[in-house]
Amino acid sequence: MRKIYMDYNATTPVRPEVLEAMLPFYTEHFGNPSSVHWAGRAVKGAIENAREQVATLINCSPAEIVFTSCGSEGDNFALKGTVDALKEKGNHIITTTVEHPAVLETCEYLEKQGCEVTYLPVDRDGMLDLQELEAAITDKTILISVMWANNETGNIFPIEEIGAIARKYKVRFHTDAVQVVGRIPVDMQKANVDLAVISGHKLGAPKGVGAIFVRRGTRMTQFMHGGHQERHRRAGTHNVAGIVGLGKACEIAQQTMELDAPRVRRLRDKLEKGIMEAIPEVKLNGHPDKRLPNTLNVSFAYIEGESILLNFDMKGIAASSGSACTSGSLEPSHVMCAMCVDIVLAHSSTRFSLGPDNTEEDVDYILQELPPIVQRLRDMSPLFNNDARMSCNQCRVVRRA
Amino acid sequence: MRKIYMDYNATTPVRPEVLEAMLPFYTEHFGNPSSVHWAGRAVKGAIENAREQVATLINCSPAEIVFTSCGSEGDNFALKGTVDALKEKGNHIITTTVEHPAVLETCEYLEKQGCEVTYLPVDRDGMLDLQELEAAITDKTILISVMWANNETGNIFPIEEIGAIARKYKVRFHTDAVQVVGRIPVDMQKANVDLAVISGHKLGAPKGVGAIFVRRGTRMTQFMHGGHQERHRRAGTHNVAGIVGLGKACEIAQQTMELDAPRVRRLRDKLEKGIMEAIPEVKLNGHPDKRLPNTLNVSFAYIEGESILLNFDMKGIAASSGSACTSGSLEPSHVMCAMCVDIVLAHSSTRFSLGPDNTEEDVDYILQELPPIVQRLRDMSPLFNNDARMSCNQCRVVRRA
Amino acid sequence: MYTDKVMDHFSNPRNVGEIDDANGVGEVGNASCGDIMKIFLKVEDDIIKDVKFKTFGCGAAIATSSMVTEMAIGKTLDEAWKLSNEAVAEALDGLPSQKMHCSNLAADALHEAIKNYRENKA
Amino acid sequence: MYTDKVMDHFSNPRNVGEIDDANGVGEVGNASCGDIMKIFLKVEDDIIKDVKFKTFGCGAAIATSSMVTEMAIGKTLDEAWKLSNEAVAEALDGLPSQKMHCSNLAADALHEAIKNYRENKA
Ligand SMILES: Cc1ncc(COP(=O)(O)O)c(C=O)c1O
Ligand SMILES: Cc1ncc(COP(=O)(O)O)c(C=O)c1O
Repeated sequence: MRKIYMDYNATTPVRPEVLEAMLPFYTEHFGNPSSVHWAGRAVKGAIENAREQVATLINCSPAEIVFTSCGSEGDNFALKGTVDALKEKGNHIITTTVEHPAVLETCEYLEKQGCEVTYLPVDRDGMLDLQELEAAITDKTILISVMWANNETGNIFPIEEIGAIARKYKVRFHTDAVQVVGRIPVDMQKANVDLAVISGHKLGAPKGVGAIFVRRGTRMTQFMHGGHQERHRRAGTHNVAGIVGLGKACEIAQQTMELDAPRVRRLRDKLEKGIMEAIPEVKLNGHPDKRLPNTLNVSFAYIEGESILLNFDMKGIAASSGSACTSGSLEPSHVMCAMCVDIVLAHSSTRFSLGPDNTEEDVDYILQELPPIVQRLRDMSPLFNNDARMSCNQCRVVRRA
Repeated sequence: MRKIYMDYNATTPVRPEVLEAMLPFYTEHFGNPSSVHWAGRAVKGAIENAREQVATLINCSPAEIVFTSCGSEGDNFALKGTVDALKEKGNHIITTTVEHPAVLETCEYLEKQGCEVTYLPVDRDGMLDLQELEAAITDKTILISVMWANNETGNIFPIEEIGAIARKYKVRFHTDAVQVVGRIPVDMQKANVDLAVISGHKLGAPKGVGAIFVRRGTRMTQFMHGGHQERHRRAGTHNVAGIVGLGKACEIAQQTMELDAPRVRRLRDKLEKGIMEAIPEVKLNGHPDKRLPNTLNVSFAYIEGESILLNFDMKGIAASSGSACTSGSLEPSHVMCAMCVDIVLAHSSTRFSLGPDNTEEDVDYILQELPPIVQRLRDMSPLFNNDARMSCNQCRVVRRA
Repeated sequence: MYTDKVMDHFSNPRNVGEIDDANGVGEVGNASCGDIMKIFLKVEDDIIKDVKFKTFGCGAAIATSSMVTEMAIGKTLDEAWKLSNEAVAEALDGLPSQKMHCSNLAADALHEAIKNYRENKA
Repeated sequence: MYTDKVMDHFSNPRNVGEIDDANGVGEVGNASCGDIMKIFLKVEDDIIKDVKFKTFGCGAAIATSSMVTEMAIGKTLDEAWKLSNEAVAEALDGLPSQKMHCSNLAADALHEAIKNYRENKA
């Protein structure tokens, strides 16, 4: 059966050149980079080389890159490391209602530890009101944490403008850049961010490796205590092969992004247009334009996400959903709820996220298979041809400013 | 040049069968195990299979295994997760002066957060006084953390007896089992431990993956907040290939340990005997018997560790040292200091840690190359043939009970 | 994740639809948890002659709905009343544990429909 | 980690040993940081005719000791006095940054030996 992967925001295959670069570090070059001997020496240079590759892609100094085990670790480190280091200064964090759980759940934990957290709402397009953000800053504010792009909708937030506000009030600024690095150009010099989190498996590197940009002079309490690795900023023996893979993936992204992004955008736009034309009562979730070129999130009214995905799966199509059934919790996507998407539509939300391996034929195939699937599920649904309307009030309520 | 790796306590090469088991998970089976579709499904089973392989090796239930990114993460999780979860109960931790930095530095951090930590001293052989341990328990004690085997000396601590004491006083017991799992049999049912930490790269799995045994019913605050992975005990997209590798390495260890351990012990004993016979003024560091079968730590009086290692390295021999120059800090090994090893001897300490790939010829080669190296460095040393004696009082002072 | 039986009932659900002259209708679930099941009964002489369903929900919700209609058809009301959610899950060779409370409500919907029939009759 | 020059001086150190009739001896470092360097001078007519060293320490400590003896030999005391630790490191094509304070003390040891010579003479 034909297999079409359109879930690149969930994870990506490791690029063949990346795997090739990694392989020697499992066998011949297996040493511990902290070791003095040949086995360690061979490896240390590889790590510093990867550090430069990552730094080049995001335009910062290699000394500002700390390798981690994943994006979630980066977000935990950014938030907890800041709260501890700046506890004399204040205890207030500003973030948004649409962050990844790695930020949101960490914030909820920090609230229990005595932090005050402002969760900024978003509008129906999923965008922030920057005046509201500025107004939320108090003299106790130690951190603003706003993701660069949202994983569910692909919405891109105005990081440079938020950075300018943060700079104006001398508040530290962290951005979860997991969904942008390697997909669209990012520049740590232009964006006034102090901390930015990267995850390898979103850009063709393996799972289990990530990095965090820590601007020079940004005081952080260690998150992982122990050995002196990463200049005493992150303990634990280096995931050498993973780090080499992340470096290589950044190097490749640097070279291919310029051509890949417009190509992927064209495919995504074709898919979006095709769905809207072929199927009635479909809602676009997210901002029409300010979006990653690869992401399309739509709700097919009256039918539930997991059953859509299962039907897709039977046709070899891999996508994802904001339905509770696929979220690992009992509520549908908090991002849909924050955008005040009707609760049934939230359960119906379906994300297609494309990558460099997708083709025109993939899009054509989906556009051919999709309409009968939606129709069949709608015919089965008690909500279709029914006037009952649901409201958004049952969503998980995240505390707001 | 001949290359002999005798630094298995630092890290190990990935076993070929392990790498082979991992490879499909970078390419065909690259999915995110949290996904509903084919790409996710293929992977979820692999993770659960690995969980069983780990559980089988240490004799626990698969549900008691949580995958992590390294041994250091496991230790951070064990300590910080306990302190937060049990803060209503008390704030006192008992550990030893010879733990790995992942435990010691975490304890030092926790002291700053208001914990009281008792660092139990060791005797000149590096062993604990269990009466002293028992006497240190107060009604505020929430955790005893004692490593199963020491990474520098190989000393094995009486975990079952310590577990019995912990059980008697109803105190939680964590053990850093990084150096034992896969080397000697361990049994979570017999050992009364509540938490035990494993690191993949010490047993032929890759760097960047580990696991922690969390006995059923052990209340822990999450260390890594975010997604619902690992039944909400550890957020972050699974390092699928790494986890599969860890599982496979555990399966192999299960099969080969019984034959490997005595063979490695025979080689280690031959090396030990050979060195003692060939070179005068060599001190054994650690307990003569209660030691891992693969570890030999000796100090060659009057000469410094890094220069020994560099000379070894020129002969292709990879070993490690407790010298300050190789520890990443300004002091020599805290383990040597805790054992009250003379400071010059601490700087001279040299660790050979063997693995299943080492051969009789490796040992013969080292025994042939070693004496002239030591002699040459001694001839260069101002301490050799000199009566000046150094004392231990300049070592880093770790606070004691 | 799902057994072959679940996938069979999910991809080829039996008895989908409505019964225009149903004399018992039951609905359970709510939109917030993402599962709504509606069961239509045609009862004659205390025997379930026909049963149909409409379901908004995940794979488990659709499969259990389909299975419960197959199990109920031809049964007396008293027999059908004894059908439990667990029995439905078992007939499907089991469900993933996280699906056991939210999406395994088809027998409840059947019970509601029987209740509704009895109320209509009373 | 180390440059080729460091490794050359480490593996083939020049002027190792003691001078029995040295007229200037200097020692720096201490055991706790793991580096002890001892320099022996034979000075004639204010010129360093011979110089030898003994060092307990890491690769950098041994290489800088060796290098400083090469640099000092034949120099007048005033010239030798101007030799700095940095100059020694530079002559070795540099040292790793973490080695710059602790193990780069060979010029200090030379200065101590010159001081000692001058004190002996005074
Ligand atoms: C005893 C012990 N604990 C913890 C660790 C840390 O493990 P990792 O390097 O995987 O973080 C090590 C090894 O480095 C160790 O030897
Ligand atoms: C926006 C965002 N932040 C953080 C993460 C967490 O990254 P990881 O899975 O590497 O922990 C993800 C992906 O899962 C993400 O999409």
